[in-house]
Amino acid sequence: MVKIMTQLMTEDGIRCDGRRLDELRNISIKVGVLKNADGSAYIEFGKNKILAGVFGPRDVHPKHMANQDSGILRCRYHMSPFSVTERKNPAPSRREIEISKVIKEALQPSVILKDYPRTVIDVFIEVLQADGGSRCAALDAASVALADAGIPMRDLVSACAAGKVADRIVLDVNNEEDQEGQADMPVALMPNVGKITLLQLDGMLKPEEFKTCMQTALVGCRKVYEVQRKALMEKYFQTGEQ
Amino acid sequence: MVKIMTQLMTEDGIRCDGRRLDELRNISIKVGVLKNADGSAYIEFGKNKILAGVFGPRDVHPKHMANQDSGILRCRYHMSPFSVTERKNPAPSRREIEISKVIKEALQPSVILKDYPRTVIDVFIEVLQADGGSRCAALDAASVALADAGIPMRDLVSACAAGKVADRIVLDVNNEEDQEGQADMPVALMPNVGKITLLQLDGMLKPEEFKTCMQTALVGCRKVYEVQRKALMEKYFQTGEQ
Amino acid sequence: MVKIMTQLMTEDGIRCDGRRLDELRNISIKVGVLKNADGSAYIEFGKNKILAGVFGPRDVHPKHMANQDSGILRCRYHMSPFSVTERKNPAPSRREIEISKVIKEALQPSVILKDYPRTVIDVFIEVLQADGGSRCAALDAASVALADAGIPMRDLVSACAAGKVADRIVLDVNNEEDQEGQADMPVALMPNVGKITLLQLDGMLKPEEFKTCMQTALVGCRKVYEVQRKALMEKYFQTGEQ
Amino acid sequence: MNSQIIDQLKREKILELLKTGKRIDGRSLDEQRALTIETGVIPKANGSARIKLGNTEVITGVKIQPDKPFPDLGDKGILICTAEILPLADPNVEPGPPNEEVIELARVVDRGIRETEMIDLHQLVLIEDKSVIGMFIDSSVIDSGGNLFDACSYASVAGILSCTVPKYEIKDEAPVLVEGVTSKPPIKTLPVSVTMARIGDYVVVDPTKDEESCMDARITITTNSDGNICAVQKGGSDGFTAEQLIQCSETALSVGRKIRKQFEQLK
Amino acid sequence: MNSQIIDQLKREKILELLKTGKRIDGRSLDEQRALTIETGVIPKANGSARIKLGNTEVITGVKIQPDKPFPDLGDKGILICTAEILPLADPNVEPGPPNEEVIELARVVDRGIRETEMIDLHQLVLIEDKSVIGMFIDSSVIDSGGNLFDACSYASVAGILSCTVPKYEIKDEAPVLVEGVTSKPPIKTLPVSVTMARIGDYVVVDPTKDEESCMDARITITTNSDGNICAVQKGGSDGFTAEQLIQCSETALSVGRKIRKQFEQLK
Amino acid sequence: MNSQIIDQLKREKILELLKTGKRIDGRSLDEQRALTIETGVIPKANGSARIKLGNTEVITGVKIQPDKPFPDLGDKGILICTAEILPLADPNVEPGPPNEEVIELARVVDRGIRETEMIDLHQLVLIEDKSVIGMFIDSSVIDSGGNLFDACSYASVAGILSCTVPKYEIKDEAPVLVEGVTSKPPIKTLPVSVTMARIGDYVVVDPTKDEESCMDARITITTNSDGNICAVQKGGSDGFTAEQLIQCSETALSVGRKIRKQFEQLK
Repeated sequence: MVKIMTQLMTEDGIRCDGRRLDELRNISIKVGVLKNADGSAYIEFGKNKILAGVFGPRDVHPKHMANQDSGILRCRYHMSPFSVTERKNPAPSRREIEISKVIKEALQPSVILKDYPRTVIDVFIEVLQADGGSRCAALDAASVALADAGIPMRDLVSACAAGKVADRIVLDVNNEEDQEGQADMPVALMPNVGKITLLQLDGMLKPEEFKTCMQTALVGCRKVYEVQRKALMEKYFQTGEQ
Repeated sequence: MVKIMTQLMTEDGIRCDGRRLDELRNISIKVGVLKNADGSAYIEFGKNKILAGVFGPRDVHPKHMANQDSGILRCRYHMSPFSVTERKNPAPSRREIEISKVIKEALQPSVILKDYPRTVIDVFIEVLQADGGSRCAALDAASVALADAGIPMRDLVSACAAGKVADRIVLDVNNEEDQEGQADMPVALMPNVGKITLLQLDGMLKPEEFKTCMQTALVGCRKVYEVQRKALMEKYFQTGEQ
Repeated sequence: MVKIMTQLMTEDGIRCDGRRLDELRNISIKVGVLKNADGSAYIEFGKNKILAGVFGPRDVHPKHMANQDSGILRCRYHMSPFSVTERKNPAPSRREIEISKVIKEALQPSVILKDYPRTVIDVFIEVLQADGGSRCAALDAASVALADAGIPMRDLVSACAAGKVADRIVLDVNNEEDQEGQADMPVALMPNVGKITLLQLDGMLKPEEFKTCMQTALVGCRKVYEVQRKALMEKYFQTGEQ
Repeated sequence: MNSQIIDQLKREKILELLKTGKRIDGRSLDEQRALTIETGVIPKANGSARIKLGNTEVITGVKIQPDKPFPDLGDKGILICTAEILPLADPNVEPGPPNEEVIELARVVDRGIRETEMIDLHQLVLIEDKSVIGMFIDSSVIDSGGNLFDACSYASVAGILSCTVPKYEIKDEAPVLVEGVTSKPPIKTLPVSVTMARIGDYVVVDPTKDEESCMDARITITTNSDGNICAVQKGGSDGFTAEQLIQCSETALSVGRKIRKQFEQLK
Repeated sequence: MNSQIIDQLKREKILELLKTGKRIDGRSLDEQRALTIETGVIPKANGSARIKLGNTEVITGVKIQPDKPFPDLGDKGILICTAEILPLADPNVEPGPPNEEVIELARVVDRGIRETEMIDLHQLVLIEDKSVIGMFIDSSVIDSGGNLFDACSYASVAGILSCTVPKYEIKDEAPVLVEGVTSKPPIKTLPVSVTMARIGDYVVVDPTKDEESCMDARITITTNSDGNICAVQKGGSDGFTAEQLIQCSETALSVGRKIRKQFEQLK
Repeated sequence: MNSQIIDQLKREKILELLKTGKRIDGRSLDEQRALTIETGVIPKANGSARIKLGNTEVITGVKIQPDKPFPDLGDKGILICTAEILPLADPNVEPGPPNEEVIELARVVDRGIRETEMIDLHQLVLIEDKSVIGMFIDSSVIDSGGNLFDACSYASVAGILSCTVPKYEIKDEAPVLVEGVTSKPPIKTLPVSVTMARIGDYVVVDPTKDEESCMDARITITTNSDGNICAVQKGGSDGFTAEQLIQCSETALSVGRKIRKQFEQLK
């Protein structure tokens, strides 16, 4: 087996896809792209292409899962068979189940569930094409889709990863950097509330690097927030809908 | 891998099993062959050997599947592990699930479900030995088993395939003809009502052939109907039961 | 593949692990080893290391499984992945499902279920390390755990296997004897009531040997009973609890 | 609930009769129902049988095909017996993966044939450690009238006895079918399973569905042609005394001899 | 229940319009909704398409990778079409293993492409009996607005037409990717699936979700470029007359020709 | 519902104490419960440990056996950590396939050991791309008293440290066990997982089951012997501030050093 090692960074800090250390990939978000879902969003984040659809609040099935005092939030993160290099089995993997859980817990603080006892809000995420940082991009789309569905929210959730590549802290790790780099840290932030609702790390960071990396990711989250906000504004104010 | 190609037809239209173009295989149907089922039938159709058993109308489990305004019909088509050349895994395949659905939808127009709200009629079909046309033979047995169970019906459902073999339209495709031939078209008919309740096609037919093939199959269905009728008569009138 | 055949018995009836024909392996039972379970026991029986935990009587889920006139008993016998030589898949095998059933039916006569309609008593057994006779050892622990949970019982259930090795009837078959020997017969007894609640046999016994083997096993069951009794006494009388 | 009351009434009626030495269907306590065996019913299978034991009816098909041996068992062919209760056989059976009852049924049938060593598995080896003959004996209960253990066992044994084993040659380390050459399977002994039910103080052979619905406990004992006891399985929610079980082992031998004569005629 | 009443009212309204030769959305009975096709939407896949058929939207990705051939089919490559309805496409779809509707959908889409022999599978063989090229055509419904059969079929065909097939060389009996060399897939014909619904005495082409909710029966007919009829699937809880079905086969051919022109532009 | 009220009351009580710098069980906020480690408890396994962390108890067994490497990872052995919560460990756990909580638990334990690079997987290769040593580290929670993440991680690390790795020779391209020769596994560093819970404005180390039932959010941080932070997992239905998380990372390092000393004694 021959592995072609990409050079991940030039000496003057230019990354393998041409970005600077603190530069995000291109992001575009479209709101309200699905007709059947109560709310929806489509995000392109680097090479990630991800759809999110929201249904609810609606009745819970099976009923014994309902909560008398509050609504519940469910989340399914799923990758299309064609979204990755080798065709993926369509049945949800353990990885997808874990990511579904951390995304749910990252969205939960932003959603005001108390107002809808005995109901469920379902968030369905489909990764059509996967790149580094797909869970962050998925979260970004899901939060916008929740807003599009008219769910009352305390804040948006904005997510972005930082990492360590060629011994330097970089914003928004891409696929090659994720696979060949030294650390990947996905972070989700409620930008106005100032709460971090997702934090994971795979890799190896010195304590100082850990702090820098987190701060770098948070700067990225705030940039993503602007894109989310703009996408929602476009739908709800410029096109004049509702 | 060496495949021995059978000659599927002689020049004067005699088929590999000695039949003429418009000739059915031998069919025999026995009614009321099972003691536990509310109705049952056993069919031998060529080399097909198939049992059908009917239960109901009875309570639906789980209850949320019940329909307040009408009974429901369920159908399971299943092949025994020893029914085919290579031992078959006993878990239902996707093919068996699809055939279960088309058989259910072929029987449904014949059954008066409105009279039994909140109940289910279960049709269980077991293919003990499979030959070409097993879904048609299964339908023929299932319809007789429904009648044997005393379910109110608008008509019987009579099924038979036609197809294209060696460029000619033939009635009642057998296993070799199904595998080496050019088209297989299973058809189910409610003979008195004149409704076609199952139609499938795999193969390649010119528009004219499509018509001829369907008409050929319908002639076969009417012949099958006579066998079904005779089998029911034998049980209910000659043996004096009920 | 080279198999090293152990000599299973010396000419003067000493077995491969040094025991005499009618000698049990070392047994030790600890009662009340788990904090969350309502009752529990840990048994070491030869190289078997088995935990049993009991919950209940408690509400049945799903509800339709409840019995209006009586409590029900459920049992799960499960082997840890590391309990056997080759790592075992953690999903329950058909063998484990069958053993769960025979253990449940062996315990059932000892438990007074009539007093707890609409409830369930759950017995969970985990084989941490398996040796010959693990189902008997599991039963011994489970019966003690039921007593520890305060479930009203007619008697304990005491289990032990006998078998045929090198043409002789032996008590308490170990792993090598089970695999290379001629017969293995697990037996469970309610010692005071005198009822045999489990009997299985794999192997080949002449009718006379069948009787001897069963009687040998019953003697073993009575010895096991003393160990079970002592373990319960130690918890409930020497330590002064309850 | 309703059905529990009915089972209770059935039990009272059955026990009343048993006190006078009789059973509902007129049999004596140690009498089996009539067993009819028909073989060759599935011509596409390598062996097959359809048996009736009273109201219980089972079809067994045997498929024989080359296979890889199990690890560490490279000197033996493969023998696998399965059993399932078709949903058309019983109003209470639901389609779906096998539950614990069906798993027990299949495993007890399998053990009866395996532990008696009915088939000489060493003769089913094509290349040691690499290629062997596999025999799959699949039983389907098509009408459920009690005592499925014995019914499935009899159908399996009859299916095996009716088998013709195809011949395989080894070419380039792979087995290739030799057309038109077959042999009988290497039979060493004839296993007979006998199931008994305890109802109160009485033990009855070959229980019907009604008897099973109110029995206290069940025992299945399989013996071989030499009069050995080779497999036992106790079931049901109560127990037996030692004396009852020894009596059962003797009954299994004597009843087994009659059934074995029926098997002998199939050889 | 509620929804049954609504379906009943819908049906009355729809039938009333049909009597005057009209449909709710203004189409004539044999008119399809607008079909828009975009290809190359998933650059990481070997082929892909996103299609809209009215309010129905489907994304298909094609993955091509070396595989072992099916036993007894060593002279053919592998072609597998799947379909799933994403839970975000429809409020009534629940996540989980595919139910009978989805299995039928996937199998009908697959058969349409297989039976027309769209792809010359013999050209996908690398070493006969050992190594072939496998094409996996996976369709995901992302918005469900009726007639998923045709929508998934069109997306699959468009996905295949957009494919570039990588080249593989054989080294030491194993296929090795040759970087930078690709070809078009070996297309023999263009299958077009046309689905019709019977509502009362009327048959409408390309039913919407509303029309499907009150239809009596459904028929899907797939034709190829030579005007042959290659695959048919009847669905729904009622039937058709023979005359209706023959009429349907003619409609499938004529409507199919228009769609096929759209496909031609993708070649 | 009832249990929600109780959780609410618990939370009030716990918060009241936290305001005074105390916890229900008397610990300070950054204090772990006593950890006891016993190794070699499953002699039939290649390594094993039984650990208690307060009321939580876990047994880990390690099985080592030759395996095929993962594709594209032919220069590395296989390391798989699993975790399950036995139904006897907790009245709320039901038997069956693992739910999302258990899957997260297993994956976080696995990542902690994998990302710290505890084991030099390159040393577990027998023949590159063909045959490697696989280590299966299976943890079973037998008593559930809170903080299963750390408990399973500690049991897994202790199990690995207690391992003896059998020696395999290659014969005819297949690995063959060399009896009686073993070695220690190639350990590079000692991972320590430290889990903290936020309850209101307070962050506590090593939460009990009661503390978990009313916590707002959870964070698990795994560090290695060199003081690097290697794996992090946030959980729970609320979040943390950046300051809290940086504080947590420092706590993870300082608490980790104490636990690591206990591991050092097992080497």
